[in-house]
Amino acid sequence: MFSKVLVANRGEIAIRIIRALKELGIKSVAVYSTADKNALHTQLADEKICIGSAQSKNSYLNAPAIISAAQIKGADAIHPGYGFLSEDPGFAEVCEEAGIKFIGPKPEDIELMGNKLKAREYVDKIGIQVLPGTFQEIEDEQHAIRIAKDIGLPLVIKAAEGGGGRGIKIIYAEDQIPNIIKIARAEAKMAFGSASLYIEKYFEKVRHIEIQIIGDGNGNVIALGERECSIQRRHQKFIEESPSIAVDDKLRNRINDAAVKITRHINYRGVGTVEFLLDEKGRFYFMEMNTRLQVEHPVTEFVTGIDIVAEQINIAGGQRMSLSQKDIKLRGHAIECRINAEDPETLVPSTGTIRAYVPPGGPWVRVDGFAYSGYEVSPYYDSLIAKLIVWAEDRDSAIRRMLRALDEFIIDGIKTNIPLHKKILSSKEFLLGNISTRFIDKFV
Amino acid sequence: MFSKVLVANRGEIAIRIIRALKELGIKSVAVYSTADKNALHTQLADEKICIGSAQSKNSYLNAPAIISAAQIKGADAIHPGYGFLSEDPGFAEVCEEAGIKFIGPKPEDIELMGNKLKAREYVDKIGIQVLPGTFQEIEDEQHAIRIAKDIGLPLVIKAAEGGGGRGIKIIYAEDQIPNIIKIARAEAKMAFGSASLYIEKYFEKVRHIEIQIIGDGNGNVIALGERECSIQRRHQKFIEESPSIAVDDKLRNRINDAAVKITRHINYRGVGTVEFLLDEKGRFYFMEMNTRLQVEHPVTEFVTGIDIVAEQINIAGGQRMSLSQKDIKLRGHAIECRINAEDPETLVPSTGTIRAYVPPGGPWVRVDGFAYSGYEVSPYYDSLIAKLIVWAEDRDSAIRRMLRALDEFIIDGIKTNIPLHKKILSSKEFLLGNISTRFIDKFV
Amino acid sequence: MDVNDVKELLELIEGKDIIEIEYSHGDKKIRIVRSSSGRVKKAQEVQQARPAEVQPEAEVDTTAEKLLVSVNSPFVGTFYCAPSPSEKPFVEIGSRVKKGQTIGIVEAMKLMNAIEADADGSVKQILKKDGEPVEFGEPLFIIDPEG
Amino acid sequence: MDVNDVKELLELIEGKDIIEIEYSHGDKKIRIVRSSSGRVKKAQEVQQARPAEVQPEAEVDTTAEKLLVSVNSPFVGTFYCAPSPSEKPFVEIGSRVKKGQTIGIVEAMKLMNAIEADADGSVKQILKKDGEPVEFGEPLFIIDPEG
Repeated sequence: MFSKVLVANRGEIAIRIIRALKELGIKSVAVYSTADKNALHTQLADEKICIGSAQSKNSYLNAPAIISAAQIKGADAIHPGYGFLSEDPGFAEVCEEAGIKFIGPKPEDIELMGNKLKAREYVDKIGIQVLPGTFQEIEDEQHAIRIAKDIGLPLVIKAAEGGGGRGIKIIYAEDQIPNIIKIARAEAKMAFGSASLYIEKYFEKVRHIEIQIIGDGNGNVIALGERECSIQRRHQKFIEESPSIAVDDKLRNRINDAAVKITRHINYRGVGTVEFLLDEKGRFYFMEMNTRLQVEHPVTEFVTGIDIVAEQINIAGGQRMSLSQKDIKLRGHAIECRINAEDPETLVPSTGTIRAYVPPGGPWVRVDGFAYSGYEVSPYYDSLIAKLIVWAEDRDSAIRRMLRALDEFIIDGIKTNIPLHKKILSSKEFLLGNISTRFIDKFV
Repeated sequence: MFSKVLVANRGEIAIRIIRALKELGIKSVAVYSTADKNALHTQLADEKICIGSAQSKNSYLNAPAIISAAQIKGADAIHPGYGFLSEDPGFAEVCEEAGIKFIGPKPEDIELMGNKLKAREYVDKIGIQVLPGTFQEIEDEQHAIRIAKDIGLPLVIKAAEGGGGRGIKIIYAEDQIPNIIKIARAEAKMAFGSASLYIEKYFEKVRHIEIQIIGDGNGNVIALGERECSIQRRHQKFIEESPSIAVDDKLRNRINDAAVKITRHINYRGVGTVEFLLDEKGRFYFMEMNTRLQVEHPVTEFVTGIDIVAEQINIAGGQRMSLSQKDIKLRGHAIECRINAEDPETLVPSTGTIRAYVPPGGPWVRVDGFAYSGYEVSPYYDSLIAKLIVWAEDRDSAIRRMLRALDEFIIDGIKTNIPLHKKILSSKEFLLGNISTRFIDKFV
Repeated sequence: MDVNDVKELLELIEGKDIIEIEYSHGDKKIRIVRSSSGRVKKAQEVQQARPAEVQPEAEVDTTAEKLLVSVNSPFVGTFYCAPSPSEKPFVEIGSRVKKGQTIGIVEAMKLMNAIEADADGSVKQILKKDGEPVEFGEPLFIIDPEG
Repeated sequence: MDVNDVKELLELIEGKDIIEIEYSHGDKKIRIVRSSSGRVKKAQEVQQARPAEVQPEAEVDTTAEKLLVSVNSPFVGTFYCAPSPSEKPFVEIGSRVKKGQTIGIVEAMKLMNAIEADADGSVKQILKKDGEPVEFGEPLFIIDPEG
């Protein structure tokens, strides 16, 4: 097992990983940018090291600085968290070349799933239904129009190297195609370094259902059940829960099996999430796979009792999986609200000093955050400042518990999306579970 | 079900109850003394009312003020929490006479168990082993000496109307008896209003094992397994866990059964705790029963997944028990540390303003507290400022998680017992589970 | 003189109704300006203020030239201004009262607790209506000892 | 009195309802003006204390009469004072340097990054030992431009 791990991330996920390392008796090294000098993750780690200036590209995305930091700190592994370098196969490779274990999947698996087109092709080949759409990248406008005629409107245009809900454009009319292709190409090039685009059928009334899986690279892959992440805003997840109100035991087994089949085939090592869309008739379609720890992993932890981050670290450290599929039993219901520092109306990130920060507490309430009274929210990084997760015996109780916890949560000095969370969670539609990926539109 | 409940308590337990009420959709009324004007429980409740001055006898122990407050606020029930008026059968009666539901057991059950001598007699009669000792109160010194000769030294002298570890004197030599009896009588008279004393055998190396029970007053009583509370300081519980390392399934069933037998016989209504001492040979002896919610109820909540406070309120509201014994399955391991505002060396309560208060968070960490940055710890009430509870799949992991959480906990400006908790939890003896009620002596 | 002096002064006025302090040395000068609204806040109240805004306590204006006496409720209960619904109020605004004289009732658990004037004087304000609930410590009457 | 005093004053009034502070030194003067609205700050605003003490950044003394120049590491890596272990150090204390002259190396991932003097002057301090790890932004040398 590792003796010292460098955590190549910031914010709540850096703290989550540092907590897991501490509990496993492994020393932790925090890296930070000059903007994060006083960040909580630097205080909780055993050691810390400044790796660059505020902008991510100079620090948290600065692979040489991170590897150099790991070397001078004597870390034997790097945990990339999510975002930043977590899905960069090149980074994973450079780590291994430098003799530092990358706590994540094999580089080739990251690469396979990182290119959404290749992933579609692979999954289709092993006989799992993918979203209707193309298996080739869009050549030009005419090509796109031909595909559109083929699969029918509405369509969604995605970046092949995108993912995580970024770089998505929806097309309702054929004459939008030329323009949107242009914009999407430019955006994809800028955001992901590749202008490669592809097209899928766009479903208006579907649920986002994803399966958490863990593989040990020794042929063992297990599924930890589903998360429903249909409540999204601008294709970003907003509220996640497990289990899904739309998934019964039989369907769960089928989706679990599909996710396991996809990952077992490549002898997947590490944690990952296979994302599906589920339609009203109970049909599910592979959308993409994230080859990393997911923001919303805590809801699965709450219902399964399994510490996903500890499992991830243990597996990277060469341990065989301690779990088998029959150990996995979902109990109760968990919900996560992503608390963002943003204006709930305009979605504009809200920066400034948090004057008072009092997180909720009490039974079955979990807060994964990194703010404190006096913390300054900087404009350099994403707006997630805390994840609020609750568990209860059933969904209705979990909703009431979440509302109670949201009520208690005091964050003064900046704007947050807490009011919007309350609005959604106290709505009748949410209570009834009549949700889809378009659900949030009526609340904003 | 109730529409509005007055919470006749303060601190963390008042907040715990207010949280449960919110989650059940019941309005809450906080009462407060002038010293608690800015206390968190007054802010979290739907309504609040000042009932008297700082000293408990003028406020939290002031039954007429509390009932009057309930009346003018239109509350249909009173939750007494623990301590204060929670085990006062007279208060329970006056509530009912005033047409306000007392969320607790029937007054006669409080009375039966409140007098420890009567309770011993009752439990002995129904065939459960009680601690060796007397069933009569001590008449005079000579009587005490006769009893001492009869059951052998060391002995413990307890107040018949005491309980909860208060008013306990240990006798190692016969010539101590006259003096200690005098002191104990005076103390008992002052603390409990009765000078009545009794004698039990004192065990040097035993564990404190208690069973959480819930009864609905309709003949249904279930046991939620044991808590081990052997780590005590001056007879006050310090660290509690569930399950106990010394209790296997077979023994658990036997102790559960004993606790259920004791309470089913009186058709017990409400939550309660039956306390036993467990010796090294696996023999257990009834010590006393607490007819109220217990400070350490969260460890049971964590391993059973049952919301004890919600059950308590529902039962008082006339609902039948929603649980049956076969639903009760312990999973994993939970530990609670009581965080007190006190000098860890001298035990002297530490008062003053908390400059910075940052509670720990993350997976399976629960904090039931009431402090915040800027809160002033007053000298009027007991020194418990937070309960830190963790859960993990097994005991070793729970210990490591607790150490991690203790490490994170920042309380600046006053002294706390966190250093002592760390010392105990990182000791080899605690890890091995070689603990007894005398365990803490070697750490202080 | 250094920054610590400024700090000390700032601490001094914290929670007080001082809105301006000037302090020179050469040839001496001290200038203190007090808030005209004159609400006095005790330092510890400021310290104890908590995460959500604290409701200001009903307070008596003690900064006026004349010293007024507030009669506060010693009980939580229901305020009555007359011995019974059919009778006249104990006092009205302007009534002359003697210290110890019953001027109202707070009922708690069916017990009628007499509220007595704390000073000789005249009733300047009656702050609660008949039948209104009152908390412990809430002001019921304002008496003007010089009135 | 220097920039740090101003900084300290600014920190002092942060979150307070102070709208004016004047502070002289020659013959002393302090003037503090508070917002007339007299809003009393909430405790939470005062409680800006960081969860744990913040390590002061390695800083160069810029308050001395002479302005010194700090050369900070632009990389996280290992500091070397000489081109190779067998060679002499680039500079020693007292060495005269020209702006742009290589005065040390920070190695990161086997790449040797030259550290250049930011100004003409003399080397006043060498803050890292040969082979010592350095963070991004850590001061390596102090150069006295007038030395």
